[in-house]
Formats: sequence, structure tokens, C-alpha cells
Amino acid sequence: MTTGAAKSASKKREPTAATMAVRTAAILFVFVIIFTGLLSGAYLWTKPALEASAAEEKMKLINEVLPRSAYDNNLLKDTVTLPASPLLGTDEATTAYRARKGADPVALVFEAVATDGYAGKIRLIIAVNADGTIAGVRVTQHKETPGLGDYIEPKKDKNKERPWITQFNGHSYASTVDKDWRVKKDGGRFDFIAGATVTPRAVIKAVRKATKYVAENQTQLYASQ
Amino acid sequence: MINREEFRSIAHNGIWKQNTSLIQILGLCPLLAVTTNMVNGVMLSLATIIVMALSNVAVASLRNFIPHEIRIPVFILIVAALVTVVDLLFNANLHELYLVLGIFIPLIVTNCIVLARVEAFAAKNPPLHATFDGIFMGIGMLWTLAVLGGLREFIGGGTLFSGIDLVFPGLSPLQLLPADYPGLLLAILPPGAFILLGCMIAWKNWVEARAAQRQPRPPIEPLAADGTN
Amino acid sequence: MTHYLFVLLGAVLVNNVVLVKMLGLCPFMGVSKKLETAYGMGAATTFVLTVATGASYIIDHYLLIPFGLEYLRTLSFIVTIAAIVQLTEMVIQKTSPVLHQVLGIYLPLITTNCAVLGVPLLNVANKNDFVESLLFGAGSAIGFSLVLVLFAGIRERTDGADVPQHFKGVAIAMVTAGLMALAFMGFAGLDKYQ
Amino acid sequence: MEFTTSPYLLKNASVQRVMLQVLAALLPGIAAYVWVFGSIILLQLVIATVTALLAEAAMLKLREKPLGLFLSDGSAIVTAWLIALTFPPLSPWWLIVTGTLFAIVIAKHLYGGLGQNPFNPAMVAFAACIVSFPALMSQWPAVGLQVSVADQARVVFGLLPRLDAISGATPLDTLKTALKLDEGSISVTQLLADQTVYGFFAGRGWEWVTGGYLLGGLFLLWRGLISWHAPTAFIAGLSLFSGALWLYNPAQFANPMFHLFSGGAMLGAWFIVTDPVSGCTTMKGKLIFGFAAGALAYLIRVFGGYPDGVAFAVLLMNICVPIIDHYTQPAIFGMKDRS
Amino acid sequence: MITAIAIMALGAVVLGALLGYASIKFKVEGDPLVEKIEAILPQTQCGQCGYPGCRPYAEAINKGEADINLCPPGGMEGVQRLADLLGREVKPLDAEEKPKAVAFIDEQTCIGCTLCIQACPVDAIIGAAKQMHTIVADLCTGCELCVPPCPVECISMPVIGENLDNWKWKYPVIELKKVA
Amino acid sequence: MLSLFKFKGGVKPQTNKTQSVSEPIAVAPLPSRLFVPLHQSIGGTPQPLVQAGDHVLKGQMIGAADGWISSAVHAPTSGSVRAVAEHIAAHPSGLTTLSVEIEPDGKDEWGERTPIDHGAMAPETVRERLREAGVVGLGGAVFPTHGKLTASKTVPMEELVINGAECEPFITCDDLLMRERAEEVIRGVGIFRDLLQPKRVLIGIEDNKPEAVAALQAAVAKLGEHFEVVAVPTRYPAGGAKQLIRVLTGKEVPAAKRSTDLGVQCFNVATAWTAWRAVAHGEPVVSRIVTLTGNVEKPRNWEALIGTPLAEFVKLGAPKADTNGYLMGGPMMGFEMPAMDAPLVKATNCIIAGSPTLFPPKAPEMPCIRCGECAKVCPHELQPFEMYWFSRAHNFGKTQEYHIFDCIECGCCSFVCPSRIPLVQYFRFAKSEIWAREKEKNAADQAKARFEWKTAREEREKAEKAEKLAKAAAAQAAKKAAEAAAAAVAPAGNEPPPAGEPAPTGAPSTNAASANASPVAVAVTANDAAPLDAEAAKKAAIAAALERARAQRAAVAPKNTDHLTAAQAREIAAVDALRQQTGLEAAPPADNGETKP
Ligand SMILES: Cc1cc2nc3c(=O)[nH]c(=O)nc-3n(C[C@H](O)[C@H](O)[C@H](O)COP(=O)(O)O)c2cc1C
Ligand SMILES: Cc1cc2nc3c(=O)[nH]c(=O)nc-3n(C[C@H](O)[C@H](O)[C@H](O)COP(=O)(O)O)c2cc1C
Ligand SMILES: Cc1cc2nc3c(=O)[nH]c(=O)nc-3n(C[C@H](O)[C@H](O)[C@H](O)COP(=O)(O)O)c2cc1C
Ligand SMILES: Cc1cc2nc3c(=O)[nH]c(=O)nc-3n(C[C@H](O)[C@H](O)[C@H](O)CO)c2cc1C
Ligand code: SF4
Ligand code: SF4
Ligand code: SF4
Ligand code: SF4
Ligand code: FES
Repeated sequence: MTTGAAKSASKKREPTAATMAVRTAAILFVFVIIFTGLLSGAYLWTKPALEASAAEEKMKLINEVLPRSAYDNNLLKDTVTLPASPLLGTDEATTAYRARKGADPVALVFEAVATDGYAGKIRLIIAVNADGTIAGVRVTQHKETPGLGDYIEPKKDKNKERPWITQFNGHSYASTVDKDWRVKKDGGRFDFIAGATVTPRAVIKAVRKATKYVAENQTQLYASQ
Repeated sequence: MINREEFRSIAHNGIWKQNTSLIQILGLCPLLAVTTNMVNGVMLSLATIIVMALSNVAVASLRNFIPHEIRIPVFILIVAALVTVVDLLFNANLHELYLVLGIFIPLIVTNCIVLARVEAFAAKNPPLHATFDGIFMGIGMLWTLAVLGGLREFIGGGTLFSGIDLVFPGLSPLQLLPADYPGLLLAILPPGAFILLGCMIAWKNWVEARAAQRQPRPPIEPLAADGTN
Repeated sequence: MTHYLFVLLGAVLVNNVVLVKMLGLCPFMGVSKKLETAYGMGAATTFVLTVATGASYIIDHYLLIPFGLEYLRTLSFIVTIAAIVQLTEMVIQKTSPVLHQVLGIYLPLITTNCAVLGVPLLNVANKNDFVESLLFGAGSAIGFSLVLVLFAGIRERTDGADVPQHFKGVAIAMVTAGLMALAFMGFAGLDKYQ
Repeated sequence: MEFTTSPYLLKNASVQRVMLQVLAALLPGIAAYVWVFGSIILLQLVIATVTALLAEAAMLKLREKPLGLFLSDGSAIVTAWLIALTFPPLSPWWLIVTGTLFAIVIAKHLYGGLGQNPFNPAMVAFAACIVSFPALMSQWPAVGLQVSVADQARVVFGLLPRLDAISGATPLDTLKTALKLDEGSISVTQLLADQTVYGFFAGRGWEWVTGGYLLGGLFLLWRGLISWHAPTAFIAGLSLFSGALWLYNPAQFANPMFHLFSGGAMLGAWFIVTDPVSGCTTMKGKLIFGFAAGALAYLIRVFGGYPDGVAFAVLLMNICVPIIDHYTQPAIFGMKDRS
Repeated sequence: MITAIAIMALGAVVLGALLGYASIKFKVEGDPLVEKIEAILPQTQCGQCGYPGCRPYAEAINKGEADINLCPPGGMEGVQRLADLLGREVKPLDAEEKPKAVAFIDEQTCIGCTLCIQACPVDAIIGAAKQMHTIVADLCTGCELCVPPCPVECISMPVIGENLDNWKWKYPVIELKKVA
Repeated sequence: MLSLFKFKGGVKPQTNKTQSVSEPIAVAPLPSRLFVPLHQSIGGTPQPLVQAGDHVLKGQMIGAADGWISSAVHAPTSGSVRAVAEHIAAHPSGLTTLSVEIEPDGKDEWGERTPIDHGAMAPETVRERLREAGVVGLGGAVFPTHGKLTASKTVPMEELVINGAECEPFITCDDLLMRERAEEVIRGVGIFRDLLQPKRVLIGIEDNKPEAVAALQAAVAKLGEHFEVVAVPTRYPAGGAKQLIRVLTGKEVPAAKRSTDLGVQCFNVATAWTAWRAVAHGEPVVSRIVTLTGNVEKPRNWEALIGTPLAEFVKLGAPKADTNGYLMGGPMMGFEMPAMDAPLVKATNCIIAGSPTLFPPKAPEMPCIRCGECAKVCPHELQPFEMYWFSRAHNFGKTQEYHIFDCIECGCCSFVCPSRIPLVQYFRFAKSEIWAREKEKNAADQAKARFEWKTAREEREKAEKAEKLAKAAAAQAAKKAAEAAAAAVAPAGNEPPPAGEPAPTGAPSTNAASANASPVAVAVTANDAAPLDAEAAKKAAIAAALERARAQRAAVAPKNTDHLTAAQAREIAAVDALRQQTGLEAAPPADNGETKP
């Protein structure tokens, strides 16, 4: 009897599940409105800056492989979609950027993947001039061994004057014979760092195949919308 | 408001006595993951300090309106909103650093320190105290991250302040050891982070033990102690 | 099929959340003093993390992306996770006191486990599909539990060792974690075939 | 009386005696090593031993433990020798020193020294160094190197530049690199036909060294210092995996003999997975430990990022030791039918 | 911005309602932690912790009202075990650890007032009014609660020394310190 | 021939037995003083029956067995009691124990001896006789022999194993006993056989004692018994009861069980001999054969009186000059005697004079390298290094996971350890810590239960008082109501609740069992018979509390005794017996409720 009384007393003090649900929901609702509002405000405020920095980031990369002075169009707007291709090493469609000076095609900037790096895929961005020569190559992503295979990144390359990756500049699929697209150890023309030959081999192979792809598809690439 | 004594105790707690990284062993993920160099560590700490100070203020001011049952979701909501704001700011203004720090900026939300302080301090104290608590806890975290980051990059590559160019574009890192220093890469990799933090904790234990050994003595020279203060 | 197996194994071993990705370190250090508690924490985390990755995927793909609200990811993910955790706790406490005895004290800790938010965010970053997301979540959780339990085993043993005074406790545990991370580097490269 | 409790009679055994026998068991392998790769290894053994003893002495002094007792137990020397034998013989001196310091100070003494380390110190040294200095750690001199010992010593002490000509990848490494070459340009069969790489039944020259270790291991077995479980299981694990893949595609995967007698497999089987301190202690545990270590070593060798997987495999299994031991407790007297 | 707020608000309402509902529906009484804490306390029921018995002290610890180092009979070991259970810092005991003792009634002096019987929390004293009282040593927890009420001060607390029944083998290690 | 089994592990230390077997057993001269400890066997400590100044005869009982698991103590010779006081014990602790000091009168005069014919008597009488005669296990454990002479009710008795292995180095007392008194030994075994009715009797003797084997075989043949005398391989600890049972029968007795549960029982040969003397000659155990060997000029076996001070005994062997201490028992399991005036006791089978050459000082202990040697030799197939690791770290829970209570402290592990770790000592340390904790925990549980009971009782008393007042008021109210509305029955029916209400509160809310039990009782009584209410409630509460106490004990007891070893079980049995004796066991609620005025 006492316990029953205590129970009903405590019931009076404590809300039912339904009222509690409503109350909690309401409070959470208010807080969410306030803080999501705050957040959305911040987002709208920074949005232009965000977009700018995203574009800037892309441009910065492109500028590394293709000098800004070489073209005058807005690359980021003049794109073409490349389907997945074994020559590019890609397994999904990628975007290529077309640099033009006036109406003339200047260069094509696109992504390629070296699939057989020492520790997985090496992602590259390559700029190929309209004449088929390479304007520049940069590594965008890789998992090669730090301190050994990572010299393909200019930042990690001990040779600051002429980083390894710049060796490709000027080569083209047409002018460089197959045999030369190898590291010196294998009888080719490219340098390497002893003890880490797998990485350069992979990059060289990927670049060669990519230039081949461009050479084969050049006209469509510049033409298509 | 806040008196000198309280302020000092809050500062001492945050920076040394209740140091999040060395004593509470909280907030380890950023502590270990982003300290591949000093700059990363410092910048992430700054972001954390901002979040902590703001969320402590917010919770301390709103604490009376938050029912107990849903306090955790509300705290998290507040922290997450603030973190996202900081995230957006980093993204807009320090984009490259933003890329380096990666998911560790959003992860400030789950940084146990933030929530722990909110729960343990802000929810029970007035806003001003809470703000200082947030700031000093953050400073405690900042110096450990800075030291750990510095140690790691120094041992790992002989440099200091690498990555400074991402924050102040003009500056360049210091190369402290000769360029042919081979670099103990391990220090920069995860194992090095754990082991060096272990050593830092042992160092802190050692300092405390030494201080404890000396403590019983003070009565002998109270004047000198006063003089130094 | 093998692809999914690789995703799972990759998440458990090669990209172990704790030792390689460095997430969820606080519970890793905090709840590994005893084997028993490590099992409890592992089980609780595995459950929540798997559910959280699924829920996050759904929120992301059916609420945020359609409305262009990607910037609300952190906010919505974490609030959902916190709610899941709290609900789970309440339900377990009521329905299975035994299970609550085992998992109860760990559940609240999970909200502040970086892995629980980090893994859904990584899923987004890696553009994983639903099954991959779930497998990655489950794999990470298993990886977390695995190293947590193994770590607890070692810590129980080193408890009895004559560790130098200042290294006793957390410091030596950190060193142990470091050596475990070193060992796990041996898995590096094993995921490139996936 | 000096003695306090029973038993008052003790067998004549000591840690020192155990360790000395392990050192003796390493001698045949070292002899073969000298014969194949030249006597420069002796210099490395000395460097490692001196460093190990100095580091041990320093740590003992810091920790206020009796120096004489522990320095003379010989365990640091065993660790030092194993480090020297697993590092490339032309490693610069500081590499061996760094590795040894890492082993003795971090892997051993931070845990309280002899007998208390959960990880194998020598393997910690190897792993830490190969992670930090992959280039230096994967270059071995060619067999039958025509460089004087004096010049080699100069290389070790950095007085002569490291000549890329005198060192190259190990047979295991060559094999692994070949796997990554252009579509089928070199098959394993071709590679193994190459006399500069392949000797009688394994990597050229390596077969003798590893044979020496096998001999030493059998000596330990005969003396009762190790049990057969771990080595046998290790060899079984390695052979089973390599054999299966070899049968599946002999053009791509080398035969088990090659794997057993190249790299650190034999040293691992007889001297490393048998480390009593960091290994499993129950018989079933030893079988699991050995088998898993063998299998992991193979997987890492062939598919992983490092040329030899023994060190990582052993460390990975060290992590599992407490749990394995916990779940493989033998049934005790009177409880057998119950379990 | 509006969609953002709308979507989040929707989520908030759903989650809030769920949580609020669950917090009532799945409410449980009692706290198993108190039991665990109490199991560690020595059950001497002496009140030296400042609480009327071990159970109230356990409840106070659970609520965070009391520190874990207040129970002298539990000793440092008790503090250690509480710290382990609760994940709190080990603190030195807030009093001196006393050697174990049992009460002893000087039967010559005892006047049989029964005051000590009423004081003893574990009924370790037997005897009837106006008769000599005796302490059952096996049941006495040594809490000393019976000492103050005795009007003729006939209760003393002799320390139990080491004897063959409670003798323990000693820890064998003579710590190896630097000899040389 | 019987096919033998093997036990795992074991070691072969040098036996050193030949020194002390060249001479026959001699009777030791009367010492000038005897110190007879009252507590000489497992179980209850005998109550002293004599006082200072009493004159005693040889064989007169001076300490009466206390409880069933306990054994009487007797005067070893005639003389006068000088004191019943604390005297240093033959125990490693060096502590004292209550002992009877006797000054022999030199007459060595026997008291009354009443031989019985055990064949003609009820088994209980024979067991009682053994208890009265102080017959205890002389193999080392000194467990009262009569306690081991009841066959299990469920398992038929298969084998009786007689332990003549004597596996420890140096000791030869059983060897000589078997050689010289083979017939009496066999007759003693006959008593055990008659009491236990086993299918077979196996006598195991290590094969390095061919003379003893021959002597026993001859005696068996002569007496026409069907006992099998078996030579077992010499390997320490082949004489451990469980090892010998294993070797002879193939059965493994787990620590948690008694050997009778497997239909086996084991006795030492000397125990059999004393049993025969006690039954057939009425002679209680007042002396035993003790080997005196080691660093002495004249090693040999002596029949010495219990209570002989060590100093007087060792003179018989003429210890060499460099003797630096004396061991009681063998070098594997014995301990150093704490003082020269410590007495010989029933458990003293051997005294070894030690010297630095015989037992060189131990080299310093090194850390364990987990080499596993100790596990290889452990006859119980334990993992000593794990037990050591956790004992060292004071992690006693873990030591129990590794079955520390299965360890028989044989010392094989310490013997082989290359790191020279005193493993056994770590185990003893851990075991005594665990026991101490267990005791503390039991005391705490008991205190808690009693405290709860007391609180409940006080509350109930308070409630009763309140109830009395309420009832008086209610009676008045009822009267008034009856007067006011004579026809109305309903209000009266509604009235009782206020009166009945305090009853449930009388049952404390902290206590689930009584809270559940008492309302039922109250519900019945409260409405029907108001006057009986208080009585009934009280009774119900008492019954409930009793029930609860019983339930609690039932719930707790099995938990605590689950993983007990024989030794622990013994300890508990002793305590239980004591409790029963003092009548405290059943005490808690009921007694106190009544003693309270
Ligand atoms: C730990 C480790 C990491 C390595 N990482 C790379 C790498 O990232 N890139 C690479 O080309 N070679 C790497 N190597 C070296 C290859 O195993 C192999 O030795 C080398 O590529 C063979 O080329 P070489 O002809 O220059 O000796 C690594 C070796 C080791 C031991
Ligand atoms: C390691 C060890 C060795 C033992 N050796 C003998 C022995 O050699 N002879 C013997 O009679 N009892 C020996 N015992 C005692 C027996 O286990 C057992 O207690 C005895 O045989 C039972 O007979 P009892 O009750 O008549 O003494 C030994 C015990 C242990 C633990
Ligand atoms: C309460 C209790 C009862 C026992 N009852 C028996 C029994 O009925 N039969 C028996 O053989 N042993 C009994 N034992 C004794 C043990 O089995 C005894 O320790 C063992 O036989 C002696 O062998 P040892 O040294 O190996 O100790 C009992 C022990 C205790 C503590
Ligand atoms: C059979 C045997 C194998 C050993 N193997 C190793 C080893 O692989 N690595 C090592 O550092 N020490 C080894 N030791 C030495 C010793 O156990 C080691 O230094 C301890 O790990 C140090 O605590 C070995 C010792 C023995 C007896
Ligand atoms: S001090 Fe300890 S024993 Fe005494 S009442 Fe408090 S908790 Fe119980
Ligand atoms: S007898 Fe005295 S000291 Fe002992 S428990 Fe009772 S009140 Fe406490
Ligand atoms: S024999 Fe000694 S060193 Fe070997 S495992 Fe056993 S305790 Fe350790
Ligand atoms: S003393 Fe115990 S642990 Fe050691 S061998 Fe004997 S039974 Fe085994
Ligand atoms: S900071 Fe990641 S779990 Fe605490």
C-alpha cells in the first residue's frame, strides 16, 4: 500500500513518455535551429572563399605542369571527359582540361595512373602539348616508401635543382623510341635512384602509355565538346 | 568574476597538472596522427582551442536550459556546429593546411578533451571560468603537440617548422641537421609517435617525482621561496 | 566477392584504424588494462560503429547530397551517432541487464571515439558504396577490437614486468602500442592487390 | 643457513649456460656466412656486441641493477649477434649501432630487461631499421664479391662511398621485383635459372648460410634448449603456403626450397621463433605461433611491402602471444578428460 | 539555408522524440555500481568514513559525494581496488591504517549494562542484562563502537598479533640492487 | 605382474640414501625434557587435559581430539608436567604454539593399554580408537588417519595404495621400517583393508629399495595376504600420493576431488605400522622413526619420542663442525628448523644437518626467461612460470586461473630453474595471501549479514512499538465506531488497514527475502486475528530471516569452496568443526533475537 502510494506520487512528479518525448524534441529542435542557423550562416559567408580556394587548388596543380603564360582560356571550363582506359591506367572516367591560346589548342592536362608502383597506385597529372611533347608531369597521390620511392615528388626529391619528375619534359611518344622509355639500368634514358627502381619504372611506363593515348586520340580530344 | 587564485589554478590545471595529453591521456588521435611536424600540431591545436573556448562558453551560458536526458546530444550539437565553422574557415583560408590535416579537423568533435571539458567543467561552472578552462586546456594540448611534432620532425628529418609555408607562405623550414643526415624515418611514422609520447609521459613522471622529492623541504627556506615569487 | 573480402581484411589489418589510421586511441589506451573490459569495449564499439556507418551512409546519400548540404556532414553524423549510442544504452539497460553489465559503461565512451565519426567520414572521402561502407565500418570495428584485445593481453603481462619506475603505466603502454604499430607496418602493401 | 626455503637442492643450470649454447649454435651459420659473403660480418658482430654490452651496462646502471650478474648472462650478446646476422653485412656502422640500441634500450630494458620483453628485441631492431632506412637495409653484396676486407671495412665506417656496384638486391628481393615487372617479361623460372641468383637449391650462397643455421638449430634441439614445435610449425607454415602457390603457378611463384633456404627463414625457424621470452610457452601455442609466423612471413615476402617478412611476422605473432598462451593452457594433472 | 535548417530540425525532432520517449520507457532504478563498491568495503560498519555504515558510504562514493580514501579498515588495498573499479586516482588513505584488533571485555569489571550490546553493529557480544558479557572474537570486526558506551571502561582492543593461524609466507624477493 | 603407468614430469636429484641405511633402527635415549605441541595434525587443536604439576604416564592422553577431524595427543613417557605453555613450534615461521612440557621421570612407565580385536568390532569403534590413539598420516600431511578410513558412499573402493616410495633424497625411515618391521606393517595394512574393503591392495616402493620390497613380499607371503608389492621407478616425487596412485592405478586425482571419489585411498607405511600398534597393542603414537643424516658423523635412523628437542636429538648423530642448520623433512620439501629447542613432532620423518658444501648458498635469482623447464618437470602439469609471474606481481586472481592450488609444492620446478628462482616460495606466498583474503572476505560477508540482521531487527522493534500504540488507538476507535453505528459492518472491515499497515514496514525494505516473505504472513494474520498479529509478524520475520541466512549461506558457500584444495578444505573443515562446537554456526538471527532481553 505504501509502495503503491509512493509509485503514484512519483508518477505525478515524472512526466509520461509522450510528454517527455515532446519536451525533448522541442528543446532539441530549438537548439538545432539555433546552431544549424549559425552554421549555415557561416557556410554562406565562406562559400565564395571555399569555391575560390577549390578552384585555386586545381589551378595551382595545373600551373605546375603547364606554365600560366602558355594559354589564355579558362581551363577549368574547357573540359572533356576521358573514359576509363588501360592506357591511362584509369578504371573510371576522368576529366581532362584543354588549354588554348585563342582558338588554337595548346595543351591537354589530364590524369593518369601508374598501376604497378612499389606500394600500389601512383596518380599522375600530365600536361601534353599539342605537338605531343610533354609539358610537365606531377605526382598527385602515391604510397611509395617514404625516404626511398618518394623522390618522384619534387618536394621529397633531394635534387632540388632538377627534380627527377621534370625529366619527362620535352619527351614525346613520337620522338622517344620505345627502348629509351626505360631507366638507365634497363638501358633507357631515365635516371633512377639505386635501390628504388620499381617506382621510376612504373612512372615511366605510365607516362609513356599516357602520351601514346594522347597521340592516338589527339584530334577527337580537342574537337569534342 | 574570476579571481587571481582561481585563474592560476585553472591555468596550472590546464597546462600541467591535468594536462590532457600527458595526464588525462585524452585527445590522443590528433596528438599522434597530425604531429608529423610541429606546424601541423600547432595549427590543429589552435583550431581546437577556438572550438573549446567557444563551446565552453556556449555550454556554460546555456547550461540551465539543457535538460539532463539530452545533454550529451545537445553538447555534441554545439561542439559539432562550432567545429564545422572552424572547418569552413580553415578550408577557405588555409586550404593547403586544411588538406594536410584532413579529417582531423572534423574529428575535433569527437576529441574526447572537448566533450570531457564540456561535461566536467563547463556544465558546472560560469561562462568566464569555462572560457579560461577551454583556453588553458587547449594550451596544455598545444604545447604537447608542438613538442611532440618538433621532436618527430627533428629526429625524423633534422628539420623544424616544416610546412610553415602552408601557413605563412613566405617562410621556409629550418634545416637543423646537415643535409646528409639520413633521418630516422620511424619517428615520423606511427610507431615513432607512440614511442616518443611514451617517453614524454615518462619524462613528466620523472619531473613530478623529482618535484615530490623536493617538496618536503620548503619550510627550511621560506624566504627564498617568497623572494623568487 | 574477393573485392569485398579485401575491403574487409584491408580494414582489419592493413589499414587498421588504431595502429595505422590512428583513430580511436583514447579508448584503446583507456580500456585495455584488463582483458575482460577490452572484450566488452570491443563488442560495444563493433556494434555501434557498424550501425553508425550504415546510418551515416543513408543520411549522406538520401538527405545531404540531394539537397547539397555536404557541409552538414559532421554535424548530422555525430548527432545521429550520439543518439544511436544513447538509445542503444537505454534499450540494453532495460532489456538485458546482463549485457548492460558487460557493455554499459563503455557505451557512453563511444561517442567520443574518433573512429566512430572518422570511419564514416573516410567512407565519404573514399567514395565507398553502401556495401563497401558497411564492410569498411565492420572491418574497422573488428580491427579496433582485435588490437584492443591483443593489447590488453600484453598489458596484463607487462603489468608484472619490472618496468623502470617512470615508465610504469601509460608510458610503457605507449611504447607497446608503438611496437605493435611497428609490427603492423609489416602488412603495408598487402592491400595493393585489392 | 643461507638458504631460506625448500628445495635446498638445485640442478646445475644457469641462464648464462643457456645463452652460451645458443651462441655456440650460431657458429656454423657464421662460418658459412664468412665463407660466402666474406669476413666483414665479423666486424659487424663485434660492433653489435660492443654496442649491446655498453647499452646494457648503461641501462643497468640507470636502473640500479647489479651489472656483473646481468652483463654476464649473455642474452644481450645473443640479441647483438642476431642483429648483426640479419642486417646487410655492408651496413654502415651507425646502422648496426642504432638497431642494437633500439633493441636493448627500447625493446628490452624499458620492459624491465631480461625475460620481460614482450617483443623480440632483435626483430624490433630489424623492423625499426628497415622501416627507417629501406634502401640501406635491402642491399646485400653480391656473392663472391671482389673487394678487399679492408675496403669493405672502409665502406662500413663511411670512409669509402657506398658503391652501388658491390651491392644489390637479395635473391628474395630480386624475385619480388621481378613479379612487378612488365607483363610476364621475366618469369620466376627464368630468374631461378640465373646462376647469379640461384644456387643449388636456393638463393646462391644463401643455401650454405641457412644450412649452417639449420645445423645450429638441430644442436639446440639435441641439447633440449628448444622444443621441436615452433621450428617445425614455422617450416610447415612457410612450406605449405609457398608450396601451394608454387603448384598453382610455378612461373610466378618460387618453390618452397627456395623460400626455406633464402633470407631469414632458417635463422627465424631455429633461433627467432624459438626465443623463449617473447614466444609462446605452451606446446599448442608454439605450434600456432610457429605456423602463423611462417605463413605471415611468406605472405609479406611475396605480397607485402618488404623483401623479407620474418621479422614482421615474428613481431606480429609476439603481439598475439599472451592471448594464444591464455587460450592454449594445457589440461593439468587430473583434468584431462574434462577439457 | 532554409533546407539545411529544415532537414536538421526534422532530424532533431525525430531524435529528440525518440530519446525523450526512451528515457522514460527504458528507465531503470538502482545502480549496480553501488553493489560493486559495497563489495569492496570491509563491512566493518564502523562509521569511521563519516557515514553510518558501509552501504551509505558506497552510495556516497557512487554519487561522487565522497572520496574513495576514507575507509581506514579497508586500508590502502581497499583504496586501490576502489580506484581500479571507478577509474579514479589512487590517493593515500585519509587516516592511519590500524593493525587488526578485537574487542575484549574485562569480565571482572563488566556490570552487565548491555550498552555495548546495543552498540555492536554485528551482534558480536553475548550476555543478558546484569550478567557478564563476552565478545565472540570470531564475529568481532574490531570497529571499536562498543568501547565508548561502556560506563566502566571494561572494553579494551588488544591487537591480534601474528600466530600460527594467521601466519603468512613472505614475499620472497630480496630486490636485486646494485651490489658492486 | 602389474603394468605400471607414468606420471609426467619429475626430477632425479641425487638420492643420498645409502649413508643412513647401514645401521638398524635404534631407540633414542630419553631426553631431559619433552615439549609436546598440542596441535600436531590437520584439524582442530586438541584441548589440554593436564595442568602444570600433574604426573603423567607414558601413553596417557594429554590433549583430547577437538572435533571429528582432529587427533589426540599423548604423553611420550612418564613424568611430570612442568607447564602447559607456548613453546617454539617445529614450523618455518618460528612462532610458538601451545605445548605440554614434560620432565621425564626416567621410568618410561606405560599407562593402561587396551588392545582390541578390530575384526570383531564395528568399524566406527576402530576409527574412534585410531582417533583416540592419535594416529595421523606419517607421510608428511599428518591428516588424521581415521578421517580417511571411510569409503565413499557412491563410488566402490577399488584400490588401497600403500605408500612406501619414500622418494625424497636423504630420507630412509620408511625403508628401514619396512625392512625391520615388515610383518607389522602388513598387519596394519590389513586393518585399513578391513575398514575400506578395497578390491585390491597395492604397495608401491621405489625400485632403489630392493631390500624393503623383498621384506614386504616375504611378510605378505607369510601372512597369506593378497597384497601386491610393486617396485616403481625411482623418480621424485613418485611418493606423492597422487603420483603413486597414478603410477599404480592409472587414475589421476584432480585437486578438486578426494581420491576416494575415484575409489582409491592412500596411506603411508609408517601410518599402517602405528595403526597396528594402536589397535593390537593399545599403544598411541608417542614416538616415530626419524632419519638423522646429512652433515653428521653417524647417520642412522632413530626411534625418537615426540617432543624431543632438536638439540638433544642431533647430538646422537654427532654433527660435524661446519654444520650451519638443520632441515626437518627432505631437501626438496622440508624446512629449516627455527631453533634448537623446537621439538620433533609426528610429521618429523627426517632431520638433515646442513653445511655449505652439502647445500651451497643459492646463486642470485635472475628474472624468468620463460624457458619452460619448470613446466616440463611439474608433476601436476602446471605452468609454474606463469604462476610465478603473477605471484610476483601480486596478481592473485591470475595465479588461481593458472591453478596455483593444484601445486603440491614438490619443488621440482625450483630444482631445474636456470634462473634459480625460488618458485615454490612464491607459490606459498601467493597461496597464503589468497587464504588470508578469503578469510577476510568471509568475515566481511558475515559481518554484513549480521549488520543487516541487526538493522532489520531494530527497525522491527521500532515498528512493533509503534504498532502497539496504534493498536491501542485502533481498539478505541473500533469501540467508538461500534457504539456509534451498531449496524454498520463495512467501516469495521475498512478499519484494520491502519493497524496492519506498520507490519510490512517491520520487514526491512533493504532485505528482499524477508520483504517478500513477511507480507504473506501478515496478510493472513492481520485481518483475521488482530491480537495474534504481532506474534505472527515477528515469527514470520524470524522465519524469513532464517531462510534468508540459510539461502545466503547456500549461495555463498559453494562459491567459496568451489576451487578449494584439499588443504583448504581441511582448513575449512577445522573451522566448521570449531564453529559447530561452540554452537555459533546456527547462531546469527534466532539466538540473538532471543538472548536480547
Ligand atoms: C622496405 C622497402 C621499401 C622499398 N620501397 C621501394 C619503393 O618505394 N620504390 C622502389 O622502387 N623500390 C623500393 N624498394 C626496393 C625494392 O625492393 C628493390 O630493391 C628495388 O626496387 C630493386 O631495384 P634496384 O635494381 O635499384 O636494386 C624497397 C625496398 C624495401 C626493403
Ligand atoms: C611431493 C610429495 C612427495 C611425497 N613423498 C612421499 C613419500 O615419499 N612417501 C610417503 O609416504 N608420502 C609422501 N608424500 C605424502 C603423500 O602425498 C601422502 O600424504 C601420503 O602418502 C598419505 O599417507 P598418510 O596419510 O598415511 O601420510 C609426499 C607428498 C608430496 C606432496
Ligand atoms: C574435510 C575433509 C574431509 C576429508 N575426508 C576424506 C575422506 O573422506 N577420505 C579421504 O581419503 N581423505 C579425506 N580427506 C583428506 C585428504 O584427501 C588428504 O589431504 C589426502 O588424502 C592426504 O594426502 P596427501 O598429502 O597428498 O596430503 C579429507 C580432508 C578434509 C579437509
Ligand atoms: C633459443 C633462444 C633463442 C633466442 N632468440 C632470440 C631472438 O630471436 N632475439 C633476441 O633478441 N634474443 C633471443 N634470445 C636471447 C634472449 O632470450 C633475449 O635476449 C631476450 O628476449 C631478452 O630478454 C634467444 C635465446 C634463446 C635461448
Ligand atoms: S569506514 Fe569502512 S568499514 Fe567503517 S563503516 Fe565506513 S566503509 Fe564501513
Ligand atoms: S564487539 Fe565491539 S569492536 Fe567488536 S564488532 Fe562489536 S562493537 Fe565492534
Ligand atoms: S625454469 Fe625458471 S626460467 Fe625457466 S620458465 Fe621456469 S621459472 Fe622461468
Ligand atoms: S612445486 Fe608446484 S608448480 Fe612446482 S613442480 Fe611442484 S607441483 Fe609443479
Ligand atoms: S582523440 Fe580520438 S579517441 Fe580520443
